[in-house]
Amino acid sequence: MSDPATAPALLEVRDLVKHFPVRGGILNRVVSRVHAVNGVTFDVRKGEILGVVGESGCGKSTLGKTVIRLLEPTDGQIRYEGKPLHELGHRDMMPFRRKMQIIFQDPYSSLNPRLTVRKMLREGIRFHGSVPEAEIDDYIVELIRQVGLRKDAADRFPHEFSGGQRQRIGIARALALKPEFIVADEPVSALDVSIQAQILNLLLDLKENLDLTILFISHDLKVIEHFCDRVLVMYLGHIVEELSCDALHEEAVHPYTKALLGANPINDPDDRRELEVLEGDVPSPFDPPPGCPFAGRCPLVEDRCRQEMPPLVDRKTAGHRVACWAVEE
Amino acid sequence: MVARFFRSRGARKFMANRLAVAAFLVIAGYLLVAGLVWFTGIITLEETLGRIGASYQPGLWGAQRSGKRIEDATFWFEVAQNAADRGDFETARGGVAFYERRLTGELDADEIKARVARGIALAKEVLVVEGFDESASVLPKVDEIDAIVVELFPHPEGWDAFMYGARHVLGTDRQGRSISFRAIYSIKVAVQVGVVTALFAVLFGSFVGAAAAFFGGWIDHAVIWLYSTFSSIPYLVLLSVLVYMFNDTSVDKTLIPLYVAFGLTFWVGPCRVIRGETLKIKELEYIQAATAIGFSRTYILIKHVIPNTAHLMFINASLLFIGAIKGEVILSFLGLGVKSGPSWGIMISQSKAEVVSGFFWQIGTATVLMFVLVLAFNILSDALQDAFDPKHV
Amino acid sequence: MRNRISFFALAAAIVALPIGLAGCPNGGGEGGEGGGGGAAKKSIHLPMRTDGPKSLDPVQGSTVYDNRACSMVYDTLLQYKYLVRPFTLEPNLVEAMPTVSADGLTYTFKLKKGVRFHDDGCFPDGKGREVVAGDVFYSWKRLADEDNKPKSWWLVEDTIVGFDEFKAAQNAAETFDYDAPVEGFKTIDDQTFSVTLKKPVVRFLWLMSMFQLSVVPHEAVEKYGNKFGRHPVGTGPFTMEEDAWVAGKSMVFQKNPTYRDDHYPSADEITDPKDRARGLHEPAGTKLPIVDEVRFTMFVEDQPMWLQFESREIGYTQVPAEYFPQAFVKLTKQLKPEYADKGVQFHSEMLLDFIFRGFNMEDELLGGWDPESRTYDPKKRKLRQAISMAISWEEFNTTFYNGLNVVYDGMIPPGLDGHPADGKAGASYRGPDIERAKKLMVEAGYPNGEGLPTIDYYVNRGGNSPEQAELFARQLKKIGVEINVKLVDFSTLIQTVDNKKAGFFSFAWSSDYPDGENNLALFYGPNEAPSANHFNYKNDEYDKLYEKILSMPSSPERTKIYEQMRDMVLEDAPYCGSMGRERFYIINPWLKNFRPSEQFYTWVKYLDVDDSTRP
Amino acid sequence: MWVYILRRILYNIPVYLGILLLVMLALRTKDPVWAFLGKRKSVADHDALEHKLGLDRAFAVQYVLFVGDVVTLSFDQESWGQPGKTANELLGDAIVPSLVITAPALLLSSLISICVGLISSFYRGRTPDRVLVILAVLGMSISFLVYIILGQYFGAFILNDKVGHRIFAVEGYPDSLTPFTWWTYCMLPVAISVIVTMGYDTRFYRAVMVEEGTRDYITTARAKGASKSKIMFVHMLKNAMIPIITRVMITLPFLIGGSILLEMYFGIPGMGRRLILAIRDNDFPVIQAFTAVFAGLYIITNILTDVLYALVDPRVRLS
Repeated sequence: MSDPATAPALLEVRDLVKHFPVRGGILNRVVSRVHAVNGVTFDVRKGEILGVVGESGCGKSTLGKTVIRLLEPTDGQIRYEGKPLHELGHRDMMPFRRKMQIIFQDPYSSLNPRLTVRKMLREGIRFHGSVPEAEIDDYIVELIRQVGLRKDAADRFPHEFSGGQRQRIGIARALALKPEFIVADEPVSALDVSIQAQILNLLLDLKENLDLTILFISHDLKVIEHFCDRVLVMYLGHIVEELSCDALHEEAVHPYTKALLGANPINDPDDRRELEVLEGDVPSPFDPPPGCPFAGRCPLVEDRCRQEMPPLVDRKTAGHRVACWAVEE
Repeated sequence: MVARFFRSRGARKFMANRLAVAAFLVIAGYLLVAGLVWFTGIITLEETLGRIGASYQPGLWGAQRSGKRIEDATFWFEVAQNAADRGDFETARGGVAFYERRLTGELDADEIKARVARGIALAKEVLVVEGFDESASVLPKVDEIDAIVVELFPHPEGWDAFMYGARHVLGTDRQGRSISFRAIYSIKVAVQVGVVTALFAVLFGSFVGAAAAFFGGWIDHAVIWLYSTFSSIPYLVLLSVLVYMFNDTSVDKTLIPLYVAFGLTFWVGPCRVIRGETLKIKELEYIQAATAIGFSRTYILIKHVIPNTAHLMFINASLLFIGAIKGEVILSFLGLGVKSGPSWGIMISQSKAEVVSGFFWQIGTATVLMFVLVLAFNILSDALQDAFDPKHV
Repeated sequence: MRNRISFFALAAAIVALPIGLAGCPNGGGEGGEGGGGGAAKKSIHLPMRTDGPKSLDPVQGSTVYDNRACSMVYDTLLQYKYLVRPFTLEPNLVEAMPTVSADGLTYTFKLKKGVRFHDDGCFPDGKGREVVAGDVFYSWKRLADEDNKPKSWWLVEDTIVGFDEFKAAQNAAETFDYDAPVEGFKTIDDQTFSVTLKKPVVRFLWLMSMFQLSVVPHEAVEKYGNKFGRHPVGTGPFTMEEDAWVAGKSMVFQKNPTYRDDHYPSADEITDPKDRARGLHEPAGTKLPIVDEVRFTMFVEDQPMWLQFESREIGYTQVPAEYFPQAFVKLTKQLKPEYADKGVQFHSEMLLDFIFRGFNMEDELLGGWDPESRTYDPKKRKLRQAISMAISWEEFNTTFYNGLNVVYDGMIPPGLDGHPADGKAGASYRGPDIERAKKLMVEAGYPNGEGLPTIDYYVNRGGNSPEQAELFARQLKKIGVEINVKLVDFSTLIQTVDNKKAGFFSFAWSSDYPDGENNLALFYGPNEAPSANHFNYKNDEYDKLYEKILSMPSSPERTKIYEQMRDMVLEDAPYCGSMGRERFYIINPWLKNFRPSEQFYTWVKYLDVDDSTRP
Repeated sequence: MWVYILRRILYNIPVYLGILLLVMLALRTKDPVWAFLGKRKSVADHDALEHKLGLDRAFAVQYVLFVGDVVTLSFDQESWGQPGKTANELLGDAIVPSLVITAPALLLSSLISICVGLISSFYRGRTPDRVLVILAVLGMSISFLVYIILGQYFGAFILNDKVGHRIFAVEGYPDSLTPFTWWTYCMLPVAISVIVTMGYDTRFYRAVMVEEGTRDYITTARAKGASKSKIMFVHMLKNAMIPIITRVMITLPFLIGGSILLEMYFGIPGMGRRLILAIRDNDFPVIQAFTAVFAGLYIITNILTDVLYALVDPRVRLS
C-alpha cells in the first residue's frame, strides 16, 4: 500500500466551477446562476480516501458528480492520471467511465426497479467488456458474495431487499467494472446507524482488497474522521480548509471547520464553546456576496473578509491548507 | 418480466380485486372472439353483409302479429318466384339459399310457381280484403301462408339448424341481415381499432414524451408545442376537419381515417403523462448510475427510463381502448368510421330508423356488447390505477 | 339586438328552470310555435330533407332545395299545371302561352297587367312596383354576370341570338352593363317582348318555367347586393323576412298580401282519378295562396323527421327507403292500417330518372370507335351487349331499393313520350340472361372472359355505392368479366368522364325538363364529353334525327322518331340500363290539397290546412 | 403575477399559430374549389374561382392573410355554402343556440355531479358510495349516440304520445326564446347531455372530495369537534373549489363548440351543427373561420385556467 501522504495524485482538480442556470422572466431566459462549485482546487492521491464534508447545499455532491463528469463542469480542469477529462468527448470518456464509479446516497432511487441484480450488473460489464462473456455469471456471483449478499440475490429485484442490502447492490454495481476510483456520495447517510458501520467496514475491506481510491462525501464529520485519510471542508462552493484526518481536532483552524467539529454531537463536550457563534444566514447561492462566503456567520469576521475572498494557502504542516484572513499567521 | 409482474405488489393487489379479475377475463373473452374471427374466419364479412331472411325479425323468435308474418312470408314468395322465373331453374335454384335455408329441391318450377301464387293470393286476401285484424278467421290463413313458406324453404336440420338458429337468435335488421353475426363480427372491428390506436398512441406518445423530458432543450419545447397544439384543437373540431380531409379519398373505405383520427388525438394523453413521469425519473440516481457506466443517452432512455413508465402505459392503453371504441360510434355517425362491413357504431347509427318503429334488437345488441366491453375496461383501468398508481385522482 | 334579447331569455330560462321542473302541466298547447296570435291564421309546417337552400338568389340556385325556396317568392313566365299529367305548361306571369313565329325562332310574350313585386324597402314608399318587360330581360342577363356566381348559365348557353356574345363582352368589360343590348331580346311595350333563338328548340318553353329564370326587380338587387339571396324580393305567392331564415335549420314564409289574382285550378283540370278520389278538385277557384304562413324545417337526419311526422307536426314526409317497410305493406304498396286508420294518405310519384352504367365509346377495349370510317368494332358491341345481359337490375332494385324502383329499357324515363310500354323495348339487351350473355362473350372473342383484361369501373363513392359495386362485380363475374371498382368522389368522376378517361362508369341523369329530348340529347354526337354525351356516342343517322326533333312539338310522329332513336342506341349498347326511382310520400290528415311533385315546386300555394285534425 | 400571465399568453401564441397552420394545411389537402363548383363546370371556371378566392396564392401568403383576419377578428369572407352571409354572421347566429343548450347543461351537470360526489365521498366505501360509483361507471359505458337516439324516441315521442300532449318537442328550436319555449325545445337535449356527462363528472368530483377528506385540516376540524356535515359542506367544498373551477373551465370550450351530435339530432342551429353542415357543403371559409374561433376560445380558456390556478396556488407560478 502506498502512503497516501506521498503517493502521486490520481486526480487533479484545478479551479473547478459548476454553475446551474436559473430561468425566469417572460421569455424564460437565464436570469441568474446557482454557484454550486465555485473554483476549487485539490488532488486525490492514489490509494487514499479523501473526505469531503460540509452542510447540505454546500456543493459537495455536485463536486463529486462533476469530477467524474456526471455533470459537465462550467469551468476548470480535471485531470485523471494526467489526462484532461474536461476536454474528452463521450467516446473518449469511455475508458475513464470504467475506471471511475460512484456509489449513491439513496439506496431506493439508485437502483432501477425493473432490473434484477444480475441484469443490472451484467449490463455494465458487457458494455465495457471488462470480463469475458463466458465468465460473467461467475464473476457476478463472486461480486455479490464480495459485497456480502447471498448468491440467490442475483435474480431478485431491488424491491425485495432492505435498505442496507440495496446499498450493497449499489456498491456491487460500482465495483462490477473493476474501477480504480470511486466517488462515494454520502453512501451511508440514508441508513440506520447500525447498518452504517457494516457498510463502511465493507467499503474499507473492499478498498484494501481492490486497491481503490475513494472520494468520500459526507455531511458527518465524525464518519469522515474515522473513515478518511484527508478531508476537504466545503462551504458554499469553496474549499475553506484541507487537512489530514489524523490531526483534525488539533490542527483545524478555520472557524467553520471548528464550528463543524463543535456541532458534531458525539464530540467532546468541552469543545462546544464555539457553537453559538454560528448565527446569521447562509448567504444565497444565487447571488453570492463578494468576499468570504462565511463572513456573515463568522465570529472572527473582519472588514477585509467582506470584500475579498481569502485564498487557500498552505499552512506549516504539509497538506494543510486553509482559506481565511483571520487565521493567517 | 411476466414473472416479475406477478410477484410485484401491484399485481398482487390487482389479483386480490375479484371484480378486476372478472373484468380481465371478460376482456380476454372478447379478444379471443376477435382472434377467432380474425384468424379462423368463423364469421366472414360476407356473412355479416348477406341477407339471411326477411327484414326486422325480432330476436329469440318472439311472437309476431299476423301482418308482419305475412310480410315475412311475402319475402320468401318473392325469392321463390324470382328463382322460378329465371329461365334455367336448376342453376337459378343453386343460388337461392339464405345460408342454411335453401329453396326446396323437391318441387319443380311450376309447382313452386303454383305455391307462390297460392300464398300471394292468400296474403292479398288477408291484407286487402280482411284488413289486418287478428281475428280467428284470419289466423288459419296466416298459418297456411306460413306452411307454404316452410314447404318452399324447409327448416334446416342438424348442424344446419344450429347455424340457422345462431344467425337468427337476435333477429335481423332492416336489410334482413343477421344481427347476432354482425354484432359478433363487430367485436373484431372494435378490438382491431382499439388495439391499433391504443398501441400506436401509447407507444408513440410515450416515446415522444419520454424523449422530450429526457433530452430536454429544444426537443422538449418542440414536443410541448406539438401536443399543446393538438390538444388545443377541440376533439370534435379536429374530427370534423378530418372528415373533410378524408371524405371521398381513396382511403375512405378503409379503417385508416379512423386510425388517423384517433392517432392524432390520443397520443397527447400518454405523451403528457409519460413526459411528467420521465421528468421525475431522470433525476433518480439509477439514471446517473447508468450515465456513470458510460451508456449513451438513447440507451438509457430506452432501457432505463421508458420501461419504468410501463404501468402508466398500461393504464393509458386501457383508457384509450375505451376511447377508441366509443369514438368509433361518433365517427361512424359523422361518416368517418367504418365503411365496409359492420361495427357497433355502424349498427347503432343504422338502428336510428329501426328505433322509430319500436325495433330495438339491433341497437340493443350492439349497445350491450359494447357496454360490457367498455365496462370491463373501465373496471380494469380503475383497478390498474389503484394497484399501480395509488396517487391518481 | 336580437342576441341581447336571447341572452335575457336565456337568463330567464335558467331562473325558470326549477319552476319548470316543479310543474309544467300544459306542455302542449299553442305557445310552442310562436304563432297563435291571429284567430284564424293558417299556418303549415313542411319538411326539407337536407340542410336546405343555400341562397334565394335564383341565378345562384341549382339544387331542388333552392328551387323549392325560390318557387315560394318568385314567379316564372310559365308554370306547370298542378294536377295535369303528363306534365303540361300553362301561363304564369304572362297572359297566355307565347306566340311562335313561323320559322320557330321568335317567341313573343305578353305579361299580365298589374303584377306587382312584393312591398319592400327597396322601392320608393316601400310599395312594390309593377312588373315590366325590362325586368324579365334584366333577370335573365343576371345569369350572364359572373360576379353573381351564377350556376345555371348552361340553361341558356348557345340558345338566344347574341346572348353568348353579350356575356363574353360584358364580363370582359370593366363593369357589367345591364343596359347593353342583346340581339335576340326585343321589348315591344311595357308588357310585350320577344325572344329570338339561334335555332328552333322546343325545350325553350320548358326553360320558361325554370326557377333560375325567375323575374326579380333590379331595385332589390342593387339595394341588397350580395345579400339579395337572403332578402328576396319577387312576385311570388309568399314573402320572407331576412331573419325568418335560420340557415340550415328553418325558413318561414308569409303570404304575399299583394299577390296577383291567381286561383286553384278548375275541377276538370285533373287527370289522375286517384287525385280526384282524394278530393283534390274540391277547392277549385279558391284564391291563392290559401295559407298565411309556411314553415320549412330542414332535417339532416331522418329519425327526427319521421318522428315529427308521426307527431303530426309536419304535414307530410317523403318516405326514405329504410322507412318504407314501416309504413307500407310491400306486397301491395299500400299504407299499413295503423297509418291509414289515422287518416294518413299517401302518394307516389315516378321521378324522371335515368340510372345507368355507361361505356366510353372511344375506349379501345370497350368502345372500338374508328374515327376514319366513323364506325364501331362489332366485336366490342357484342362485349357491351354481353355485359348488359349479365346485369340484373332487379337484384339491385330488391337489394337496395326495397323493390320500389322501376327497371326499363332505353333512356327515356317513365311518364314521357318514347318510354316503352311496360318498360320493354324491342332491341333490349337488358339482363339477366346469363346464357345469352355467355354466348355473346364467345362471339366477342372472350369466351368465359378469357383474354379480357380487368375493366376499370368508376363509381361515385358515398351512400351504399361500395355495396352496390360489390354486387355489380359479383354479377359480372358470372360471365367471366372482372371489374376493378374505382370509388372516386363526384368531382373526380365527372372529370374522369369528361376527359374520356373512364371506360366504364356509373352515372345517373335527372331530366331537366319532362321531355324525352332531354335524355336523347345524351347521345347526340356534338354533345360529346365534356358535354352531356358522356358516352362519346357518335352515330350520324341518330344525330340527324335528333336535329330534326328539336323543333318538333309533341306528336305521335315525334314519339315514333323518339322510339326509333332509342332502339338505335339500345342496339349499340353504349350503356347498360336502366332504372328510375319512385318516390313515396305520406301525408298527415291536416294537410289538404297536397299533390307532391319533384318536377316543379310551385305547389305550396295550393296547399290548405285543416286545424281540426292537428294536435 | 403579471409576468406569469404575460408568459402564458406569449407561450400560447405559437400554439395558436400552429393550430391555424395545421387546420389550413388539412383543409388544403383537397382542392376546395372543385368540391364547391356545381353541375357543369370547367377547368376555366375552376381557375377563375380559385383566383377570385385567392386560393392560387402561395400558401405562406394565404397563411399570413388568414392570421391577419384572425388577429383583427374579421372573418368577413362570404360563405360559399350560404352566399350573402359572412362567416362572422353565421358565427353570430350560431352562438346563442349553442349557449342556451350547453350553459344550462354545464350548470346542471356540475351542480348535480358535485352533490353526488359529495354524497359519495361522505359515504366513502359504504353502500351508497358503491352504488353511486357503479352507476357512474355504468353510465359512462354507454355510447352518447345511444342516449340520444333512445332519449329522443322515449323522451319526446313516446312520452308525448302517452301523456297526450307535447311535453318536449321531438326536435327544433324556437323562433323566440322564452322560458316556456326553452323548456319545450331545449330541456330534453339538456337532460340527455347532463346524463351523459354525469358519469365522468361524478367520478371526478368524488375523487376530489375523497382526496380533500384526507387532508390535515379536515382531521384538525374533526379533532376540534366540528360536525361531519359542516366539515363536508363548509371546509371541504371551499377547498375543493380549485379543482372544481378548473374542471368547469376546462369544459367551457367544449360547450361553446356545442355538442355536435345533440345539435344535429335535435335540430338546434348551434355552432357544432353549423360546422358539420359547412363541412358537408365544402364551405371552405366557414370551416376555416369556425375552427380558428373554436381553437381561439379553447386557448383563451386554457390561459384563464392557468391564471386561475396560479391565483389560487402561488407555487404554480414558480414552476
